[in-house]
Amino acid sequence: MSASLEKGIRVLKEVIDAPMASYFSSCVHCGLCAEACLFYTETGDPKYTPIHKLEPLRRLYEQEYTLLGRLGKLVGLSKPVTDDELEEWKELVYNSCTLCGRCSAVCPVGNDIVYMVRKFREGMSASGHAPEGIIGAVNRTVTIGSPMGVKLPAVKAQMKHVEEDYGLPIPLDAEGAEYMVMLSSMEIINFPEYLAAIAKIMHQAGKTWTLCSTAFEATNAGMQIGNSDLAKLLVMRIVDGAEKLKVKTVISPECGHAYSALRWEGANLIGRPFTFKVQHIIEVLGEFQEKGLLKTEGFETDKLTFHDPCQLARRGGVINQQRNLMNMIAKDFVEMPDAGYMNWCCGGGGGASAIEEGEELRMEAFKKKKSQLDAVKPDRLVTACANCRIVLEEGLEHYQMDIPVLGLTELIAEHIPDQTSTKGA
Amino acid sequence: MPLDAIPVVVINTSESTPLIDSGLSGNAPVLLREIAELLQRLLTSDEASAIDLRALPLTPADLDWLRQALGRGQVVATLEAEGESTLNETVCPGVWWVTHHNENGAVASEFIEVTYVPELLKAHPDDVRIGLEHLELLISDLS
Amino acid sequence: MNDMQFLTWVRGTGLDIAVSIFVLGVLWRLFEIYSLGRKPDLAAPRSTPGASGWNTVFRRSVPPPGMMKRSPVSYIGGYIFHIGLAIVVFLFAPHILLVENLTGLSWPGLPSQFVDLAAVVTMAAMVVVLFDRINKPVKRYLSTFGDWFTWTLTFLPVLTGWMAVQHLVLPYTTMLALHILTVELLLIFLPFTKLFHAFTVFGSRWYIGKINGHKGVVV
Amino acid sequence: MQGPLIDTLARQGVTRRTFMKYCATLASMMALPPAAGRAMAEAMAAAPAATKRPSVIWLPFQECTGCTESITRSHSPSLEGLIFDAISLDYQETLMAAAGHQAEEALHNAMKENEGKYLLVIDGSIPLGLDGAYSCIGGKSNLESLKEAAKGAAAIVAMGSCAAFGGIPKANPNPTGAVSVSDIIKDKPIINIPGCPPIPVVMTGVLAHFLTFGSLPELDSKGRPKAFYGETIHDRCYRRPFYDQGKFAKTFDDEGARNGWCLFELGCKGPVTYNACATVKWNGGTSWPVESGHGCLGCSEPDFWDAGGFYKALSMPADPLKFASTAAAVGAVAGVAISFANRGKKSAAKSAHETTTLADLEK
Repeated sequence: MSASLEKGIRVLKEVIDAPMASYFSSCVHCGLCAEACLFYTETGDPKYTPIHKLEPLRRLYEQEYTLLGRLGKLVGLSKPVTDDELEEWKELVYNSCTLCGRCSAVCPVGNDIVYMVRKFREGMSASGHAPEGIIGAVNRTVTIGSPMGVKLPAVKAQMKHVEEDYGLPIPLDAEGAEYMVMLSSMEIINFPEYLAAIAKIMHQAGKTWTLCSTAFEATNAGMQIGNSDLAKLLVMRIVDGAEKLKVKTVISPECGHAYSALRWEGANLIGRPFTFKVQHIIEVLGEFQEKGLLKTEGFETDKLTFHDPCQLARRGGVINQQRNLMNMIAKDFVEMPDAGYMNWCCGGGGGASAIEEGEELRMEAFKKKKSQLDAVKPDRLVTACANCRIVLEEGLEHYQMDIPVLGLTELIAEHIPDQTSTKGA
Repeated sequence: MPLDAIPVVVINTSESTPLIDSGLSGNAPVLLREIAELLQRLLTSDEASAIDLRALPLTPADLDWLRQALGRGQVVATLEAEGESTLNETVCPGVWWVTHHNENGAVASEFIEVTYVPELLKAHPDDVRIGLEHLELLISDLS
Repeated sequence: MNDMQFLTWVRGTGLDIAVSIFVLGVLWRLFEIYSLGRKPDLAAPRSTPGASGWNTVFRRSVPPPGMMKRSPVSYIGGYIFHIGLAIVVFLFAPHILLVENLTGLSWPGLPSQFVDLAAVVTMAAMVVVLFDRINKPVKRYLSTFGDWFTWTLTFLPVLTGWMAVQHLVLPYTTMLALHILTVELLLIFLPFTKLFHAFTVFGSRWYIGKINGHKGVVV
Repeated sequence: MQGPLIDTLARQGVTRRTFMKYCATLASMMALPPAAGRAMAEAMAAAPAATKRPSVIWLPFQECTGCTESITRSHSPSLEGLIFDAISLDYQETLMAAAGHQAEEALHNAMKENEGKYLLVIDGSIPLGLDGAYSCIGGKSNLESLKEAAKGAAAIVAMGSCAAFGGIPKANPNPTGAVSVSDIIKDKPIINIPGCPPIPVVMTGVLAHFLTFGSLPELDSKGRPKAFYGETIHDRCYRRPFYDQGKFAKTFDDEGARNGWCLFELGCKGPVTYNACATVKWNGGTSWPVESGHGCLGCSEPDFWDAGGFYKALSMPADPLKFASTAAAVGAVAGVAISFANRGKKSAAKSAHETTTLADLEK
């Protein structure tokens, strides 16, 4: 119970750096970032303009780190940042921002707005202005081990099911395995097919792999709320697990933010480079496909389209692999407008889906996805992020659109020939 | 060496140069209209007037053009007074081109006068009186 | 003060002051901004062709897919007035003469009729983007005093310069002096307003290109 | 056209026609309408006889005698002499025969006899440095002489740029502390006739005006007769059409210079200089600086010597990079100082960091 404005401001003073100073000095108020943000395009409310979401941070930067800003504050021209103001900005920094990074992709002067929102959240959380929903998720992740409250026994039960159903072993804590597979709690509860798919794929590729009993949960609510200390705590569990099992590669599951947290923030959070590699499952599949380790049979014949998770594509640089994989198993794969690097967010990333009071806005913003889908009218929608999947399903239901949503890994696994029988024979 | 031999104004005289390079500013043709108006005034209200050519932005080429346009009339008068002055009627009767030179021969002032006879040509009664005295003296010498 | 003294002042003392404040301000601001530094990125880098700081410095001059359609006035108006300004500032013969006098550097200029046209087109584009700023809810919402002020600061030198060349309204001397004066105001305020993006735009683009390039993302 | 002066002239063999011609030319030079020439002739012809001529006292201060040279070399000396005949030049060091105590006596007598009525002509600036020791006449500093002579003057003519505006002696760094007449004298009408040197006919024009109309001519905001200083050199320049067409000589020996194009880019100050050179010309109307191929220096304007260089086009700045290196150094120092302060602040924030725990997320 010790969050305070003072603490928030001190944290912000820590995270303000040269890129941010350069960005704030470059903004010409052209408003193009608004055109890239689905919360603006779907509501038409200018307060959702991405750069405006950083207004208190900009003022703080100027007041703390520029001479004129200091003078301005001294003579009262520039108002100090207050608790009330930050509380007002909570909606803008969390509810209406999914850290999708589309604004950063279009800014003509090159301002990395999402980079700054991520840093602003450090101060927002330290000053007690993070939304209850995300605080709850952080709480569960830290204390129980997963944002949805999933514990190891539940994972073990899943493992047992899969082993029984598919006849493939699910290794746990196997030291020296090449791959350590992470899960997101949504996969454990909602999409158990994922674990089976991994088992089939690894088996076909002939790779050794394992789950880790102390680090099976990949999602990082600490990063979503924007608190590096807590995010570090969660990353450390994975690092400890991977180093204990001496694995070569840790596979981030179909979860966008888990990937960003582990792959790009992880080493920076713990303050040293990792001793292992981090790959998203789609990257692993792409590599297997390229090396001929992934063989599929048969094709889906209905019309499929792919929703690029922001953290995987725009923020993570994985864009071609999912397309090659789709073409491997689908005859009628169509692209939505803006697909790939400029794809529109599902509207629930960056922790937004955990904010109950933000649901109405999320559904409003989903009109963007609806229009993308309306443009191609697919029979089914494939993606590679469990959170996207949940948000997409909610949105589709809200707009009464009958389009099932699938995970790419499971879809690939469905086309892998049954190996237990061949092995047995 | 006479002063005029020193080339103080350099104007391109080559024949093939276009209008601009010939040194014309385009200000001269406008003057013709003004002169016509002054002539009209002379006829209707008997009012004489003058245009000070030095007060206008005219290039030497402009003056040449104007001189050529107005042409030479029947009357050519020369006044010897601290340098030569010429008072020439142009082809338009009533329009006079008056040029005053100083003792060095340089142009001191230049006017276009619109009048029946330039004031300067008329003899002043006082001067006429002096002339009469002179004549009477001559006559008395005769007798 | 008569117009001659005015001109003498603006091209003497006034310009000394303006250039000094400009040079001082630019250096001060650049140090102020870039000395804040940033932490090294410890994540294992992924290299992708075209993902680098330098690439982005250039790539960001082209609108990303779909954006031109969403905000044509910003892009087209922006292009025209930035390019127009560059033509007027750097390719007008007297300006080149000025740079040559100061630095000895010289380059060929454009015919003055063309520069004249560029100035008119630039002003037209600036007026259009100004109306866009007034009309568009987002731009109006973001606009502060600084936006109107810097627009005026940028517009006036073009207007007065054009009027001086065209001999409009005021005598050449006075208009020329006003032109130089408005340029001085522009120089004085540039380092301390959003106009400083003329410098930081390169740093910002480089940073975003570098930060994302580390992840192998071509931004 | 009758009166004592014209009678005098007639006796000297000057006809009325000659006088009318002179007045027409003078009016033209003064940019008066042609009709004014006649009025001038009528009035001057009636100027008072030699016995009641107005007294003129001419004091030279910190000067080069160029102004006197200019006046005495006016283009029609006999006629202009006539104008001077209409006045009584009671003290002019360069021209007068008397010297020493005799001259001083003449000066004092003239001042006493014509108190409140004489015209005081000054050429040269007044040095104020070292209590005026830079220029003294008969042991008196110029400042003292001026104050003394100005007391009884009806009006003062400041002849030349030095007397009018301080001129070359006042040029940066102004070692003698030179000032103009109008900097010292505040309670008398002052007519400035600037120029380095001024056009002689301006002086006679002012006198003619004084004799014709009984008053001083109309003055501009810098105290100069509007008739001669009403328009810029540029406005009356015969090369002006080339300026308007954008045709400029780029060097003194290029095609443009040979074609007589505008000298603006070669540093001509014509556009900002008010004087009558373009119409009156010099050396008996022979030529004038621009006609001889050189740009106007702007000598009839205040501080022309320090106006940024004679050969720099008006559009060129004087020397804007003068302080650039100093400014760069100050900017860099300021920047570095701010950087240190910022870094200090940042590391202070860092060292004060308390690791956030779950409990710290709530207020």
